[in-house]
Amino acid sequence: MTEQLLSVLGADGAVKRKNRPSLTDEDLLLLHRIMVRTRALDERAMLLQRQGRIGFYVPSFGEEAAYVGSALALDGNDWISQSYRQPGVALLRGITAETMLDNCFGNADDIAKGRQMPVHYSFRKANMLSISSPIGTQIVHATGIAQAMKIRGDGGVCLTYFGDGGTSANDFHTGLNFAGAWKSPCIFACINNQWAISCPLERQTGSKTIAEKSAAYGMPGVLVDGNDVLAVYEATRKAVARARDGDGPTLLEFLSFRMGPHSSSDDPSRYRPGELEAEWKKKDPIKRFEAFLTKESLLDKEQIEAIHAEAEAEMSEAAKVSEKKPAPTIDSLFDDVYADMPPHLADQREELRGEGSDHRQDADAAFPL
Amino acid sequence: MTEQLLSVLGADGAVKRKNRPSLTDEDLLLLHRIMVRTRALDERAMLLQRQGRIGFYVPSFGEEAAYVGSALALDGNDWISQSYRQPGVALLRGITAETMLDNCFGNADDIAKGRQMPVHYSFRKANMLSISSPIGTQIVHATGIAQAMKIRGDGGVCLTYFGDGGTSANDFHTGLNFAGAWKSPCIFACINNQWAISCPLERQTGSKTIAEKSAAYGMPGVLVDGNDVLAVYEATRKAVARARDGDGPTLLEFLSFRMGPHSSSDDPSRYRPGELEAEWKKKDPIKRFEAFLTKESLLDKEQIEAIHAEAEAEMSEAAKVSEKKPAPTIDSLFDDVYADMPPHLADQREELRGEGSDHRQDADAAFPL
Amino acid sequence: MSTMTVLQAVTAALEEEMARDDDVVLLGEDIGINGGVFRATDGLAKRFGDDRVIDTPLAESGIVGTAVGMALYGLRPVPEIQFSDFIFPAFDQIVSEMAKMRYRSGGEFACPMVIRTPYGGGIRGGHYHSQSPEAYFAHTPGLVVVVPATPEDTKGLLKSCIRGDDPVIFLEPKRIYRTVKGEVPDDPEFLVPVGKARTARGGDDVTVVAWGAMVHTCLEAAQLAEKQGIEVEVIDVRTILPLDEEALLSSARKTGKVVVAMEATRTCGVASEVSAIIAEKAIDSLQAPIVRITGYDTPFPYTLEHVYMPSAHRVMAGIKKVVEFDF
Amino acid sequence: MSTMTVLQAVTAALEEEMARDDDVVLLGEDIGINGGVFRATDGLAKRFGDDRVIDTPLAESGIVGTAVGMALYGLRPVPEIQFSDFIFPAFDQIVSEMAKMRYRSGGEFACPMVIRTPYGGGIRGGHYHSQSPEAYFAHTPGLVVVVPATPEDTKGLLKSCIRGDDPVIFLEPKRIYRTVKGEVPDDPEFLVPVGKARTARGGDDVTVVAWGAMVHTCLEAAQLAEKQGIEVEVIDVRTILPLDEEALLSSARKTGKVVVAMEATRTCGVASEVSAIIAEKAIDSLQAPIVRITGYDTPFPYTLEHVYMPSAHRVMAGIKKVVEFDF
Ligand SMILES: Cc1ncc(C[n+]2csc(CCOP(=O)(O)OP(=O)(O)O)c2C)c(N)n1
Ligand SMILES: Cc1ncc(C[n+]2csc(CCOP(=O)(O)OP(=O)(O)O)c2C)c(N)n1
Ligand SMILES: [Mg+2]
Ligand SMILES: [Mg+2]
Repeated sequence: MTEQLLSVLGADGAVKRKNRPSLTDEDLLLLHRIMVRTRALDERAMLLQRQGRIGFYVPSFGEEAAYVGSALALDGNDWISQSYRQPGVALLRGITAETMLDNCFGNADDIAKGRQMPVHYSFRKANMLSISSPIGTQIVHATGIAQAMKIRGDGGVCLTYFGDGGTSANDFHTGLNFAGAWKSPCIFACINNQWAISCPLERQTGSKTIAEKSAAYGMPGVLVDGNDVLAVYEATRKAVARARDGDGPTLLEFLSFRMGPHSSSDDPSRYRPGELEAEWKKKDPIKRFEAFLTKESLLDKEQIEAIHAEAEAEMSEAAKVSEKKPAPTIDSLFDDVYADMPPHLADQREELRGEGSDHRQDADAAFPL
Repeated sequence: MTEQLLSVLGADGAVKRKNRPSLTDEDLLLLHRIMVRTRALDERAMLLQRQGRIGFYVPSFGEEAAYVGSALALDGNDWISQSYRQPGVALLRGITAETMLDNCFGNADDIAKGRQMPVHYSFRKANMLSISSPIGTQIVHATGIAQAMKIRGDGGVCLTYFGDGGTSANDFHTGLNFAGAWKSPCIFACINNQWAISCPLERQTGSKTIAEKSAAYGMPGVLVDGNDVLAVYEATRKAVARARDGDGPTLLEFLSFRMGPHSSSDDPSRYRPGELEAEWKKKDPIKRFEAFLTKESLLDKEQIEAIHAEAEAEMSEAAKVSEKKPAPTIDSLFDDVYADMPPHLADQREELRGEGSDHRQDADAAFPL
Repeated sequence: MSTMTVLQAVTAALEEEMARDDDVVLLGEDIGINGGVFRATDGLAKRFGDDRVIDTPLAESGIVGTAVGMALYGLRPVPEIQFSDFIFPAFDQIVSEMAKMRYRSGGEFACPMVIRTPYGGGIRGGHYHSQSPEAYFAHTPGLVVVVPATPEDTKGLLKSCIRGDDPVIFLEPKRIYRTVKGEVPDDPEFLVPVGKARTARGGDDVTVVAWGAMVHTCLEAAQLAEKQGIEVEVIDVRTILPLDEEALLSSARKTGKVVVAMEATRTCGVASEVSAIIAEKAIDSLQAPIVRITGYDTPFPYTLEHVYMPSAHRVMAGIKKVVEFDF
Repeated sequence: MSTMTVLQAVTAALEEEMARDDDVVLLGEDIGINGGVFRATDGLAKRFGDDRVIDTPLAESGIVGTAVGMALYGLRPVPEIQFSDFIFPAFDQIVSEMAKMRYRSGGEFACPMVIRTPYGGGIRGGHYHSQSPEAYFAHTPGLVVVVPATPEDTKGLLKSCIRGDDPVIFLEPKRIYRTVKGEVPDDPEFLVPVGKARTARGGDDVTVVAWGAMVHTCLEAAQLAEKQGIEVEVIDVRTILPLDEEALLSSARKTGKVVVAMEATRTCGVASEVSAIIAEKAIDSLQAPIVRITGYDTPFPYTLEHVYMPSAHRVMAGIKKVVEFDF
């Protein structure tokens, strides 16, 4: 376990240490473009929510480096079990913004058929699990997936994302404990954005870091600068290699900061000082990586601006397309409860069909979380 | 966290280290007598079970030093939240063997009114919680009790016992995590007897010791020789002092060995080598403490034999008395579900009263666990 | 008397009981400085301090489990579960420990505590912020399960529960948190008794049984029925466990026609229990099937929430069914 | 055909399905070298290896949660919960994840898995080794809940469940693990369909509905009734969710008199659901109240177990009640 913060990029974008990851220029530019597109998606979706066009949203401002950098260290065959705050992982795995916004609009094209709140994606073809709201449940699924890969001898690994608050959940404990006992090829990636809604880390746990919790499970724990996309990539790459080599799981802590509200329903000014936000704004992981890319002459200012503009245009266009799609059919309410529809559900569908169309629409608009 | 095994008594009863605890001769003799009485109780109860006179029993052979030594380090006002395998704690707190056996017989004098299986005691007057079967639930209660003591400013502490298997339970994680975050005056005492029924420690968790799990919660962890009653006492005394001083919780690991079966239903020869049992028999904590007491001239051989004989007589007598008592009344089935009996339960009691006395008695005798 | 919302009634009840009894403590996620995600505890941390309005780590089993410990020691904890959908990690502590403590200890120990939690649909919360889990608790002896439908009952029932000696699941219908207002007595000794149903509206033709937000939907349906000359009696159950069987049976005996309405999923829901009680004890008075108007036996949806949740229109269809029934 | 006990039928089903399909894996506490505390997995670790018969750490939420992950990836896990009383730490994983996975992912992901767990009373297990929690699961859309009553059904249903694509709670009545023996087909393709009730005994006067060990108690009661000239039809429900409504309704329509018997606590139990279905869909055929003979609404006791559990005598009292009833 390293108590020291692992970091590669300086605040000014200079590479501090010699062990700069061996990423191709292509990969470096990919990392950048995904981070920028995610930021643009989050901004667009928050706008849609403010305008009342979607019901709810969870932005990930400031955490882009932590999840994009780590996801790049995986193979396409590896599986990902995530929480609601890593939208860029899907973009990296080739999911379009339109598909993601179909979920936020809950329209007929939504893979989840409009059954879950916005940002609760499911991307089977990208080996990304269905996201759910209860905190932490996905952590123990990851252990099961990793162990299944090991049983089958597939050579894959599973990476799971969760927050600092998530480390208090029962499933954090069982997920890591089972993986430690079984030596499952699993990577536990905690994005420590220092807040669980209004609860700061020091009220969440008595330990100073999340990384040191790994000692309880006999696995290494690594504390990584989560706003440093190169450090994140490098630490994850090592953990993945370790898992693939049969040496078992690793706990990674990506120390970052939630620059925005917890969700579109949250007001951080109730519980944390504005100065803190100002301070962390200076550490914006995208800006920091752009300083590096500029220093390395991989991009210049105009190119960067063009990438941002293109991303914004992409998201605006995707939203327009997605918004126009119809809602799921009423009949679809009864599908997918079981593999085959049992008689009582067929009866209830008949009951509903017989009812006519006078369905109440008086839902209280103000969702509190 | 100490990875080294804390121990005071040598295998031959010699005191290895200068920091022998400052216990009076009276206390040393008390420790011994309680350990011997507990052993006698366990032996008597196992006999009763083999003879079909009680339905089930959980012996604690070999673990006497771990719970008696630690319980002595508490004040009477301190609370204890325990599992099913620390019978000597009640004896130390003045509960009679007869009262305990009333529970095992499930008779009308049983404090729990014959509602729970044997060894699921409840001793309010001794500040000892009602024991339940689900593993680990008592751990988080201890945190709540300790925190309540802190809120009220009562100066008390709460100590909770659980097994090595219990550290995998959800409530271990939340109990320690809440106590770490709150700095509750709580002592978490794991009796690591190295087995959870058939599961050895190395399949239970990836960590080498239980004590090192304390790192996850920002509290100290101490690995103690659990067959050394003086080391156990001393380590607990320090943890209690720390908690009382407002410095928060401690995780204690008492390394011991379950010399007998998991319960009267268990057959250890299915899953562990007899040699291991033979090896640990040599480390019997009572014999080891008796070697010390003899060396210190506190007891001689005849006195020790007399104490054992007296304890055996006590248990045999208590069993005779307890066995003669009648079963709880049928009406008592409906009491204590609520503070006041609601109408539907009064109705159900009437229903039962109206039924006559033909109650089936065909329960399958062989309880598997 | 003051006019207040259901949510304000919750806050008022908590504040009064905390002022009355130092042993009353609150604990939960985000309930301190943030005042709870619905603001039910707004201002209470400031007034009573961090020691009595305790922000917890993110673990419902820890919230309930430590509250059980506090109750065993003598405090009167009122834990909040942020959404009732997130109560399941605490299910073992609730079912195995809190509910059974008094019984299994022969009455030596008890858990006087009230788990408050917002429940039900109608706020576009989708799958995991909308469920109605009352049946799980109603099947658990030792628990008291309470659901208020008005600001007055909210305050009076919550206060009674906090003062009571049994563990309570207090389900707050979040759909009406801010939308239903009413007069509430200011008297700090105003209490509403647990275990007693309320006749929300009298009528001789059909009995409609409901609780929580659904009471308002049923009152709406009763108005639709009135226009067709059908006089509906609406029974607001208020306490789901133990049920006020007398109130249910006497209304059923009077009208002979019963509809039970709830948001929850149908199979093994509380509506089935109400139906079974009447089918066992008042069948000779019945002139029609006992009709259940409920959420469907699917998980709770997001986009189609308005289709899933029983509307006044659907309750009215049930009323018609029992009225028009001919043996 | 072989004669075997219920317990042997469990082991046979597991062994056959593991031999047939490499993706079937078992996991749970003490199921490996120890063969499970009831010996249901005896010999399987030896035959199939540690990789497929996995001893787990002591955490039911971990057992179910990792099994969910394995199922998502493509295995067919069959986790064992040592006693159904200890399933509650896994309740969140069952209710929030396993049951809802297919629905919430729009059908992209599913959890084909079978949680096996011994349940019910009759072995002097007291408070925490005797409960009948089926109603909690029956109220959860997405789950299949199965309870066999004979060795033949045990084998045939368990095999069907393992081959099926839905998550199953498979409750094994431990009271009859060793006490009930019967003929079981040896054909490895012998399956019993899920979702279909069984007429355990035909009769025209009274319908008695039961499942699991209680079926045998009801058959005993039917014999008592026969001596008094009452012909009882015993319906063995077999699948509790989804219920075979057709079978229940057609028997109820035939006899007009229904008793539902179960070990579980009464309020909001599955007996109430059976009653509610009949009261909603077949009331015009009823000639008597629907009587529930159940465990009382108290936690499960130890010394008074024989009083708590419904006996043939109590079921007979219920039969008499419906037979003697006069509108
Ligand atoms: C079991 C459960 N309890 C409570 C909530 C409500 N809730 C949603 S997000 C959240 C905070 C999560 O914090 P963290 O794990 O740090 O993730 P972050 O939101 O910071 O990414 C809470 C309490 C929930 N979703 N699930
Ligand atoms: C939640 C739960 N799961 C399973 C069991 C069954 N069980 C009883 S004791 C036991 C092993 C406990 O081992 P440990 O915690 O080491 O305590 P020990 O018995 O060794 O004292 C198990 C699995 C249980 N009682 N509760
Ligand atoms: Mg966070
Ligand atoms: Mg142990």
